[in-house]
Amino acid sequence: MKPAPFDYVRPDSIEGAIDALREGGPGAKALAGGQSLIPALNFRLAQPSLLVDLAGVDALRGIRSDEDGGLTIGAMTRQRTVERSDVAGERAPLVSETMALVAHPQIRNRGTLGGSLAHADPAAELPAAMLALDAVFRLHGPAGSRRVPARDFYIGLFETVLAPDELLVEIEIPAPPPGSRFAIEEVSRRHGDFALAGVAIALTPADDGSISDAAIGLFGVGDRPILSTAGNAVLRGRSLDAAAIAEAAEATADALDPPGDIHASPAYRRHLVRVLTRRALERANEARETRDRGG
Amino acid sequence: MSRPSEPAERASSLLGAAPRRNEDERLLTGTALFVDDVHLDGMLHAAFVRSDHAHGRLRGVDLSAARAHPGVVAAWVAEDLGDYWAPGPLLVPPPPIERLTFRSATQVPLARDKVRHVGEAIALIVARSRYEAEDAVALVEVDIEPLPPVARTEDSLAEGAGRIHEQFDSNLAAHVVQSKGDYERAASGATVRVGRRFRIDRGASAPIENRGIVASWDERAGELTVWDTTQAPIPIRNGLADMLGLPETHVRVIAPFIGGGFGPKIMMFYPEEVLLPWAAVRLGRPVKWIEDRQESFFATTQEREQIHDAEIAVDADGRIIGVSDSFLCDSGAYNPYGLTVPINSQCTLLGQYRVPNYESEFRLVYTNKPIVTPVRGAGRQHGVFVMERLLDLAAAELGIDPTEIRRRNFLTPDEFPHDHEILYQDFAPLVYDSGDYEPALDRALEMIDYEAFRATEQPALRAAGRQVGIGVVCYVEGTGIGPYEGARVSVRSDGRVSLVTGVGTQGQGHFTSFAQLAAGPLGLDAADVDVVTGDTAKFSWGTGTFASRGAVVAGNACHAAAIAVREKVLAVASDALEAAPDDLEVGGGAVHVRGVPERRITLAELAVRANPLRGAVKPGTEPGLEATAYFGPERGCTASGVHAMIVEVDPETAMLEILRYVVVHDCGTIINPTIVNGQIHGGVAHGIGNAFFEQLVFDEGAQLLNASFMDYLLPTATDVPFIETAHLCTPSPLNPLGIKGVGEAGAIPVAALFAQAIEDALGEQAPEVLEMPLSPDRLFALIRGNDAATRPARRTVP
Amino acid sequence: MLIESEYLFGADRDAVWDALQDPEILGRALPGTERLERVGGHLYAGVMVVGVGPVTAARFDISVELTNLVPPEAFTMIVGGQGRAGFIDGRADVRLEERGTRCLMRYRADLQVGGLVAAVGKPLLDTVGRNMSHKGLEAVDRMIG
Amino acid sequence: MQQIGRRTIVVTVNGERFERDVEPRLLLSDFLRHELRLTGTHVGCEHGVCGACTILVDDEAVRSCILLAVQVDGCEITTVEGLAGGAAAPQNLELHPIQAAFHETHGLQCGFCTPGLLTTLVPFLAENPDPDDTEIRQAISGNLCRCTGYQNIIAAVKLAAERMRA
Repeated sequence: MKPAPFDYVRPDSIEGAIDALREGGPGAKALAGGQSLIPALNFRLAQPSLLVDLAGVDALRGIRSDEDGGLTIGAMTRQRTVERSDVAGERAPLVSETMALVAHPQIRNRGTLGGSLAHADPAAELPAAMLALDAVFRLHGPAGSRRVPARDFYIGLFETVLAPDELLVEIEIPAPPPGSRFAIEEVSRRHGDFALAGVAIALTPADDGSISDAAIGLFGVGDRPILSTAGNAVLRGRSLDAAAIAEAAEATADALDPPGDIHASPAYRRHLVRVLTRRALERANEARETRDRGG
Repeated sequence: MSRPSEPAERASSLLGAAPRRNEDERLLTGTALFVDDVHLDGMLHAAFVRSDHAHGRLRGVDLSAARAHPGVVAAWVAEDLGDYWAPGPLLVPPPPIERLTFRSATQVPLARDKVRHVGEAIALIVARSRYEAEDAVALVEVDIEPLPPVARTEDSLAEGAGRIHEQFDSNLAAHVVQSKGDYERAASGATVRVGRRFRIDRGASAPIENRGIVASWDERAGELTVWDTTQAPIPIRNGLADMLGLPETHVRVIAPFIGGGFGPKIMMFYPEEVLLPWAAVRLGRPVKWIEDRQESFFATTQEREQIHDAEIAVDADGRIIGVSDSFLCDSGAYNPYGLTVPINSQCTLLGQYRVPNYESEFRLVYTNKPIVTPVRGAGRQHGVFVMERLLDLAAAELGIDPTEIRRRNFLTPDEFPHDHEILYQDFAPLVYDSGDYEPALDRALEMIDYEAFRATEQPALRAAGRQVGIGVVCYVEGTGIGPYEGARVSVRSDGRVSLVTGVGTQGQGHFTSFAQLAAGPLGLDAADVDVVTGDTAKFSWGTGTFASRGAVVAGNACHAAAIAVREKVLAVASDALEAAPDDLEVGGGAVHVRGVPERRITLAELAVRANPLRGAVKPGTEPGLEATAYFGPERGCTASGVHAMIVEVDPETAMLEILRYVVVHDCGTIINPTIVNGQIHGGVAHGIGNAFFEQLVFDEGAQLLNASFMDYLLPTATDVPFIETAHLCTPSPLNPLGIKGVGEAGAIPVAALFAQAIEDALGEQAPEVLEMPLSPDRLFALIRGNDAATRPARRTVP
Repeated sequence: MLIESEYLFGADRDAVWDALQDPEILGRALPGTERLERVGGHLYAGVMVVGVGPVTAARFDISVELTNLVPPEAFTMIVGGQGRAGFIDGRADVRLEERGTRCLMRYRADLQVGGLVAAVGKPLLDTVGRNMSHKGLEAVDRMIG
Repeated sequence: MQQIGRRTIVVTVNGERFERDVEPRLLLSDFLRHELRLTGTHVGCEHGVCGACTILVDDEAVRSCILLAVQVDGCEITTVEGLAGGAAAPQNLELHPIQAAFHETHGLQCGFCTPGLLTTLVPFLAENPDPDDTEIRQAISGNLCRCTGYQNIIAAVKLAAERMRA
């Protein structure tokens, strides 16, 4: 289990990285934290001719509070840095909560937020959380920058709209409307494993306390992270009582056609989505009630 | 066989002590030598071309591109081996059981005309680095004509199944019937007869250190040195010497620190183990091969796949009238280890119980999957699973408590030695040496507070909507089989003691427990003894560490050697101190005259006196304070125990949480309780893996679907509960120290325990749990009563 | 791996049948086929690259044979491939049915992926196989159209 | 293909500076073990799951089998060999408190996974000096051990934490 030969460069700018990717041609591959890529190299499932290590690009790192209350995170910011960041915890509590579910500290110490998002593993937690948060990804390529909503970013199994010579540069997480609530729930075989199924939820309340928007991001249940619309349709305009929660969970699960593998059958996955959607909604609700009571 | 002449309590004063381990410091500081740590000048690195196909005719191998690749030194296929090509030895021939069918086919160093499992070695590449060797492997063109693979155990004997070994008329490797009494006749009068099909699937041994070999040939000395991750260096030395035509004195096999064994690192004569020494001799340069994790899933042996159709007959009181069992055991593509695994299953099924009538038949079958040899437990799990499940079923039919039906059937202390009237894996009759089962059950029930759980806790939890259940199962473990082990103990001139034994060590704490056994008779501490294991240049006779036999067999040899050295110490001291040996006491690194502590002489001085530079060693005596002793038990001794568990099932997610786990174990005399507990903890963790996490999944083409630690799930620290242990001691009469083995005990009953506790947790609606391992997915399907949902239903694309 | 599915082409049955006799179009129907050439009769050879996410190195030399030809209704396709990542062996029974002016293809494919590397990447390759077969047929549809 | 540019890297390992030419594909685990001959770091899976190869890079625990040596150019590395005081004189080692605790609680059997556990625990206890059982179990859940069932490892962590707090 040793990688096949490849060349390696470590540019120090975004432009330099894009040039290297372009010049490297189809065999060139960007290296972020490498926590998924290097295992693939070791198995020789991936045999790039050139690795473009983004670790030298300072401009890709950092966590920034935006004036509108949002948060911008550089793609090469280590997952551990995000996890430990107070400002991230404050402005994007769902991201902080999600980080703790991603693999193990040894992985998060190297793994980057952008690396995980661009890798597009359908069972990964972070992409689904970004769908729930309606994050926007800033991409940069030879022709310049473009902003793509996370909800449009994922197009298939490990497949995104990123062009081969394009980089995910920044992740913009909008300020949540006042009173928003979040929760993430998953079932994985062991602590730190990819999820058999998972649900990340962002609830936006209306002035009257009913739900104005329920963004339900699902992971582990399709060929890509899924923004479920069925649950939202049930919840919008309703208050979050037990009946609404049960109905939304049911609708979310029913709308799915999850794949089966050696760890989970389609039926089990669909069932888990029902259970986890309910649990996530309940937990989000409880969090609110506690806060309400506590003033 | 030697027996101590000293009173046991004096000679064995360190029995039951728990000194800190002698081996830890090196392991903790990264200075211990493992095989992959060996660096030699000019060393080359090997990689293997392996079959992608489970079954096929090998039509050709084109090595030309690989040979031309930069860095490649050599590339060989089977034909290049000439006369050296030969199937491996049959390590354990079948016991002398009447009317036995046995058809032996053992693994080959490189596939020649056929491949019989995915990952079977086809060619060997040697290069300057492992990186380059792997580059070259990718350049080898292998032409295989696929043949229909035999994937499922139950299909192996079907009409029209692909024939794996063409010299035989079917895929049957062995057929064995053992019985006592007359089950059919006896069972006709039973109150309850209940039977089921039970299934246990495959798992990997998965030591964290993969296998590895470094071979080095010294042309001038004509000596071969091999570092090998083996549990049994001496048999490997003997075999390699024989194969290579070298004297045994000129082959040295070193098993240094080994990163876990669990069975498959035994004296397997794996292809790599046979080929690396050959390559080193042929190239005149050291060659290293370190198995990677991916290879390990194909190239290291596996275990556990069995299907039992079993029935129990009990009377109205729940007393066992008899058991009948017919089972299939999957051997994989070859069978180097004979009948060990299925005979263990057959024998261990009888458990702690009085079974007057027993009819047990098994068929060992070849399939196109990796080879099966013993893995921690080695078939004992299966017997325990079947028997414990049958007792649960019978208890349910009769409406009696599952612990009660066990209690009613226990062999009682006055029934030992107990002859089960069938043969065990060591060719000896299955005779339990000693045991006292009811106190262990009582202790376990008390520790887990069984009555309170049943009477108040469980109903309260149920009322609160929680599904929490309890399980209690009993098991025996045949341990400490022969033939023998030896040890040499010497007092050195620095006053410390050297202890050398032939077994290999893979974490069992031999550097400490054996040191205790040698230190006791010499009045020293375990820390005063330097232990060497697993180096054939240091000790030449023995077999190895397996079958929970190290402490029993080698341990008694260590102790006997120390007793013999003590005799020598006393003889020399008697001379020096001018006192009769009976008036001398040994302790504190010296010998003194009883009652006159100032008349003393140190062990260091005695060692010097015993090895004089002038004068004569008297005829009939030997120089040095050294002795070698051997111990061979007449047959294995039988350890026993009870595991109890409280588990909560989340019925929504089918995930489990173990709330309590209790082990009460009886392995006779305990040398070091800390080490014994460690063995139990590790065994239970392995058992939990086999019950809920670890399953090698093969598809219909006998292709393994989860050959990585991403998909083959070892239990982690969040999956293994705190394990509460207690020990009872029923010494074995079969060895002077009364020791029984413990290495596999923790793993053996866990599957049966999970089944019982999960059923109990799920209450009246519980499905029957008749298979292992489970998983959340499988448990969900069982709860749903929907077996079809277990495997991915292939979705159609709209 | 068993894949059972159907696909409704825009073209009529004869057009679909004819198109599938063209190795270039047939190649489009097979996921990841980079090249496919006729080597004689109904026998074709080429290269298939299965690339997804971390798997970028699954390249197979493939052979494709069409047998049991019942123009324009049915045929069987046998695919064999060997590469560093392992091997693929597949057999698909294909039926073409008339649906007005259009053609409905029903197929039942049994695909075996094997080998050491496949054992790690197989879950991926399976999913790819399922997803890509549909994409392949869409591409064929466009080519006929 | 063989000539693909070797790179010169400079790393500080256990306080000692090393400068080496390496192939880009060389795994950090192999660099440490076979180039620098620091064989205390063990390799168990080479796909980032078992945790045996865990080392500290700039004081953070990472898996050296899924890092390339070229990626740590300029970094400070600590391996198991660097945990105890006085590494130059193995006979007089003063064990790190976590090492000592493993010894005292029988927190290791075959010892193969142990270096990775130790290096995982050093930063963990620095960040969380008084962990409860659940936190300890989660902290080491990325380190597979086949021998111990983890129980005595957890005892070792508690013992070490207690001593390091004092």
